[in-house]
Amino acid sequence: MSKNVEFVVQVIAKSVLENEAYFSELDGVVGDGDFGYSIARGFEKVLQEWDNMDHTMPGTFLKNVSSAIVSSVGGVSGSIWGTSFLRAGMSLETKEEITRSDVVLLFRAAIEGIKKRGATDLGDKTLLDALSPAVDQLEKSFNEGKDTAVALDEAAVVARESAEATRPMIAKKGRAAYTGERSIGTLDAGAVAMAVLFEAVAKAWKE
Amino acid sequence: MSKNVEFVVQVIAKSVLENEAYFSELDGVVGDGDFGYSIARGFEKVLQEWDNMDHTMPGTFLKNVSSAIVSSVGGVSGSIWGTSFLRAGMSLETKEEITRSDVVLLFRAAIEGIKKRGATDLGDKTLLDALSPAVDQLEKSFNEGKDTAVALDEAAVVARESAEATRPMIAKKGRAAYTGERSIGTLDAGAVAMAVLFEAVAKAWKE
Amino acid sequence: MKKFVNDPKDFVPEMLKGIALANPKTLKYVPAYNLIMRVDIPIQDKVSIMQGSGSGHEPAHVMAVGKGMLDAACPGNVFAAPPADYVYQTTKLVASKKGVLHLLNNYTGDTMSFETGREMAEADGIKVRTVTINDDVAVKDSTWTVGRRGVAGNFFVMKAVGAAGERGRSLEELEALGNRVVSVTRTMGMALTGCTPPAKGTPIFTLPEDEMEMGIGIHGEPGRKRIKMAPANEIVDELLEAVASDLPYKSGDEVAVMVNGMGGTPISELYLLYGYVHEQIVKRGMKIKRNYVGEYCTSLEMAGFSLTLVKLDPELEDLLAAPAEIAIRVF
Amino acid sequence: MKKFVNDPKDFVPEMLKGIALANPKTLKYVPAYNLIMRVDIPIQDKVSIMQGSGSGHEPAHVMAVGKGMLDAACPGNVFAAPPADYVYQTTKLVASKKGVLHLLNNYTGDTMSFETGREMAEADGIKVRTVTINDDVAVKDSTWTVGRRGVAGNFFVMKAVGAAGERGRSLEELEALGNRVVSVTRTMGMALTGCTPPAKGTPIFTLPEDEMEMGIGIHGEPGRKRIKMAPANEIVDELLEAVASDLPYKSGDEVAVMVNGMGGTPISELYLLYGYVHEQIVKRGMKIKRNYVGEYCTSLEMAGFSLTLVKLDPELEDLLAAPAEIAIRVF
Ligand SMILES: Nc1ncnc2c1ncn2[C@@H]1O[C@H](COP(=O)(O)OP(=O)(O)O)[C@@H](O)[C@H]1O
Ligand SMILES: Nc1ncnc2c1ncn2[C@@H]1O[C@H](COP(=O)(O)OP(=O)(O)O)[C@@H](O)[C@H]1O
Ligand SMILES: [Mg+2]
Ligand SMILES: [Mg+2]
Ligand SMILES: [Mg+2]
Ligand SMILES: [Mg+2]
Repeated sequence: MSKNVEFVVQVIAKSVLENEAYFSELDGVVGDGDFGYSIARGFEKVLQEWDNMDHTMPGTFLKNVSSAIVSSVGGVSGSIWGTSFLRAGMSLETKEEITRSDVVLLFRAAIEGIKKRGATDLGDKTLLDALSPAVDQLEKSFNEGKDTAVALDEAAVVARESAEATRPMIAKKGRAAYTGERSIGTLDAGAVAMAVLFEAVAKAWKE
Repeated sequence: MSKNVEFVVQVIAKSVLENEAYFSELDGVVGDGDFGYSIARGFEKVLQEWDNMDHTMPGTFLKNVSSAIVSSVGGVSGSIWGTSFLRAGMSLETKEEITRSDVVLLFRAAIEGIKKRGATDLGDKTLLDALSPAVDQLEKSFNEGKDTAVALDEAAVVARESAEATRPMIAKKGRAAYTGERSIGTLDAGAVAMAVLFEAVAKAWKE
Repeated sequence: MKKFVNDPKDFVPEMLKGIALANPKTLKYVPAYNLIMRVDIPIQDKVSIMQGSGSGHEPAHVMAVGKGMLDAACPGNVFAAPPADYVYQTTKLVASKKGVLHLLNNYTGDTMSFETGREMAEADGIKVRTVTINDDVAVKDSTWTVGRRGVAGNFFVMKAVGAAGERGRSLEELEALGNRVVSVTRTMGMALTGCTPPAKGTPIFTLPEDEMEMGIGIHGEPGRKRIKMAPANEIVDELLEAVASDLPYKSGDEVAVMVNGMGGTPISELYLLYGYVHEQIVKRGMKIKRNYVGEYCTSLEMAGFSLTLVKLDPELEDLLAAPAEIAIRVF
Repeated sequence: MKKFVNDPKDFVPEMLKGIALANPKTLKYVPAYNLIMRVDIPIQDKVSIMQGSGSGHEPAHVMAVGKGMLDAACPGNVFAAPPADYVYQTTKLVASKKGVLHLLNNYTGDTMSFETGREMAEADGIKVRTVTINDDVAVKDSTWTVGRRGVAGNFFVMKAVGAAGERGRSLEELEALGNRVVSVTRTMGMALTGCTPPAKGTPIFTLPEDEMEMGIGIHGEPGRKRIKMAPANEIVDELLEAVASDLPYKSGDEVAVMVNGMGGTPISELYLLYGYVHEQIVKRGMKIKRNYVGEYCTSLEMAGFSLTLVKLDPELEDLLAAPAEIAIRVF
């Protein structure tokens, strides 16, 4: 199962690099247009450092991913994404193999980390608004005994719906918050990124 | 006849102000786009000062026009147009009434002044290339005994033809000269201005 | 994109290299952490002062490093706060016995990086204090927002704290001074055009030929409202009213005034604006003791300006008048 | 037109008013002749130094007035030389027993106005000498052209002559010094965009998104050739080759280097350019004794830059290093 963690991080990294321009464009509408560039530099670093990372335990591996991001990405994304991978890694402790429930716990830990680091919660029009419901769906599908490919598909659908649902929201965090009312009617860049990444992982899993 | 001099200056002033934008546009092609603005400010001043000018003798009147221009227009146009009116005025000495031949002499004096002040001659792609042939035609028409309205019309036609003829020339004076070869194929702003002014005077004369 | 740039990824490093090469006797560039620092730092009996922020605001902050102002600046990429790791590494490099003062503009990204960087440095036993600058009156400071932004007013904090630092003040004194400057400084900016981050290659936002953006941030974040173009004096009236009524600045106050260009507005226009700003401030009965006309905190090549007022007292005025040897200079 | 302007006709006067209001202790604005002068001029035992030119090149020349540089500047409208009458009146106002030095950039319009203005002043018994600046290598100095243009290199003439003037040099000595500076100064500029004179309201010329203009003048006159956009370093290579090979500047020469912004290019890009300029000049074996990165002679809001080299000798270096109190300043 540890290989799967590396596989998913690989898919995320590739997809972030493919969508760099698109993510920045989304952030440009009411933000400052650097979201794609910022995280792309982070996952570039992740791929560069790949071979120097500790691949024995998924937990330490995820912590290494976090360090690569924190040392290369500035601002909100550096802290938010760095925290997510750090907390996810910590939640796995020293396990060498991980289960489906570990995966859910790992996501829950990341979400808690984001809430704390970002002093934010659901409804603030951030990536949380797509990530959190998607993880709920993933857990639900797992509990219903669906196999992983199907569960990932269902989570991806929810992630996309939830990302679209950020449109009517008013941004309460990040640069977009400065535009107040004017953020209404726009999609949150981070939330859309979550949808894109869940979809990418679901697709790759099948292949 | 002295009233006629004032009438012509009035027509020139009005027409310069009407064509300010157009003249600047022409100067913008290979020059710096300020020709219209510059002379417009000059003739604005002429109209402002109008009542303070000495209207007893056409010669002193034209010298007053020159001062108004020199004190309000900078650069090439200030010097060139200022010199023209100064020399024209001087050529009339203290005459109270002027004849057709005085008019020709007046233009010749202005042309000489421009050549000297501008260290230039025909073929350098300046206003001279329209003014000089137009004055030749005016003299010719006068000598053929045509009446003034007709003579002005004929001069205006030549002025226009000559202005068009500056297109193939390479600019040897003024800012346009810096573009060298690239001035070929463009009209000289000053030359076109001459055509416009001759046409305006010819038209006004008839009314 | 019409910019002087090679590989957009190298935009910031190549700029920093240029700054160091232009000031070999006074400044040093440390590529590993993207930072510019004084060659003679740390000075053990002086507090070290550093600021970090996104790039694209030059001369803020990398060109404000030098004796009498910042001891170091650690910029992130264009409009992106520096990674927490850079903040930590820079803090370690400049740390003196008297401690390190962090200056930062109030943006979520910068706050997060500096909080983390400070924690890491304190874990190494380095004394750190933080002054957060939030002079922008365009943002209403309501409970749900992230608070006011730090904009051009940061210059006055850097200058005052920098001068006091040279005079050997303690870390706590500098922290208090910095917060005092923030408390008497207010700014509002506006834009005539957007701007293009080199790595993005396209404008962050575009304004129609006949519209302008009031209450703009320094990252091209759209501002308060978009309105039709207006004569210079009317624009000044609106900004001045917003700024002056905020503190408020009252008749009799002694003030410093800054007309700050956003990067693409020529100095001729800035002085045209200053002429009317000066008259209006005098009309309001204030005494202008110091004025600043030029570029202090920009948004790349954006056309626009911001207006800053600082309420002065004798100490503050004296600190602002003190010399400083920084990269932006005329000779 | 996206500019801070009220009535375009008032653009220059309102800018000059702003300069005077920002520098009340040192500068005076005389509306009648559109001029900015030092309040303490004439000083009878000092030659008075003045420059005139079109406006739109700020800080040149009205913001270069002050102790140690110009004693007065009489600008014309944007991109139009001052009327001869302004030159005459300004000369009369600043005239001291030691005489008046006229500095001007070599453009037909300026030459005409200054010739006439000088004749009128000399008729009043004022001693006048003239230094004509023509540092632009973009214009080939062939017999039929009007000669090379004066561009950003004029800064070095103003600075050196200004410093020498404060040291009591005679009019003839200053004329000789000015010509000597011109003889060792070379510049070439380029543009990424055109610019819009306020009174015209539309750009003098426009460049396609993927093209740039090499060998541009400071009035938006189109330059030598239009070519495709290129990386910053390649642009520097072309300008440096043109400039360095002109004098020529040789290995071992001690030089001053200026990277001058055209008005719309942010300082971040200018320092990026300087970094590579510096490396290339060092590669050519020259010693960089002084560098200047910023805006010295602009074309309104044009995006672009010019590169200037000055061959130094100890006297010249010392004069450039001397202090000057002018409107463009950081504090
Ligand atoms: N306080 C926060 N907590 C969690 N996520 C946030 C917060 N602020 C912004 N975000 C997310 O980060 C995205 C913007 O990232 P980025 O552009 O890198 O930040 P910035 O440019 O504001 O530093 C937003 O789309 C949003 O999803
Ligand atoms: N040396 C010269 N002698 C006579 N006329 C000239 C000379 N140089 C330019 N001109 C005329 O002046 C016109 C440009 O005037 P203007 O734009 O005011 O000058 P500038 O902007 O170059 O100072 C040109 O179109 C040309 O007809
Ligand atoms: Mg962003
Ligand atoms: Mg012109
Ligand atoms: Mg950002
Ligand atoms: Mg002109």
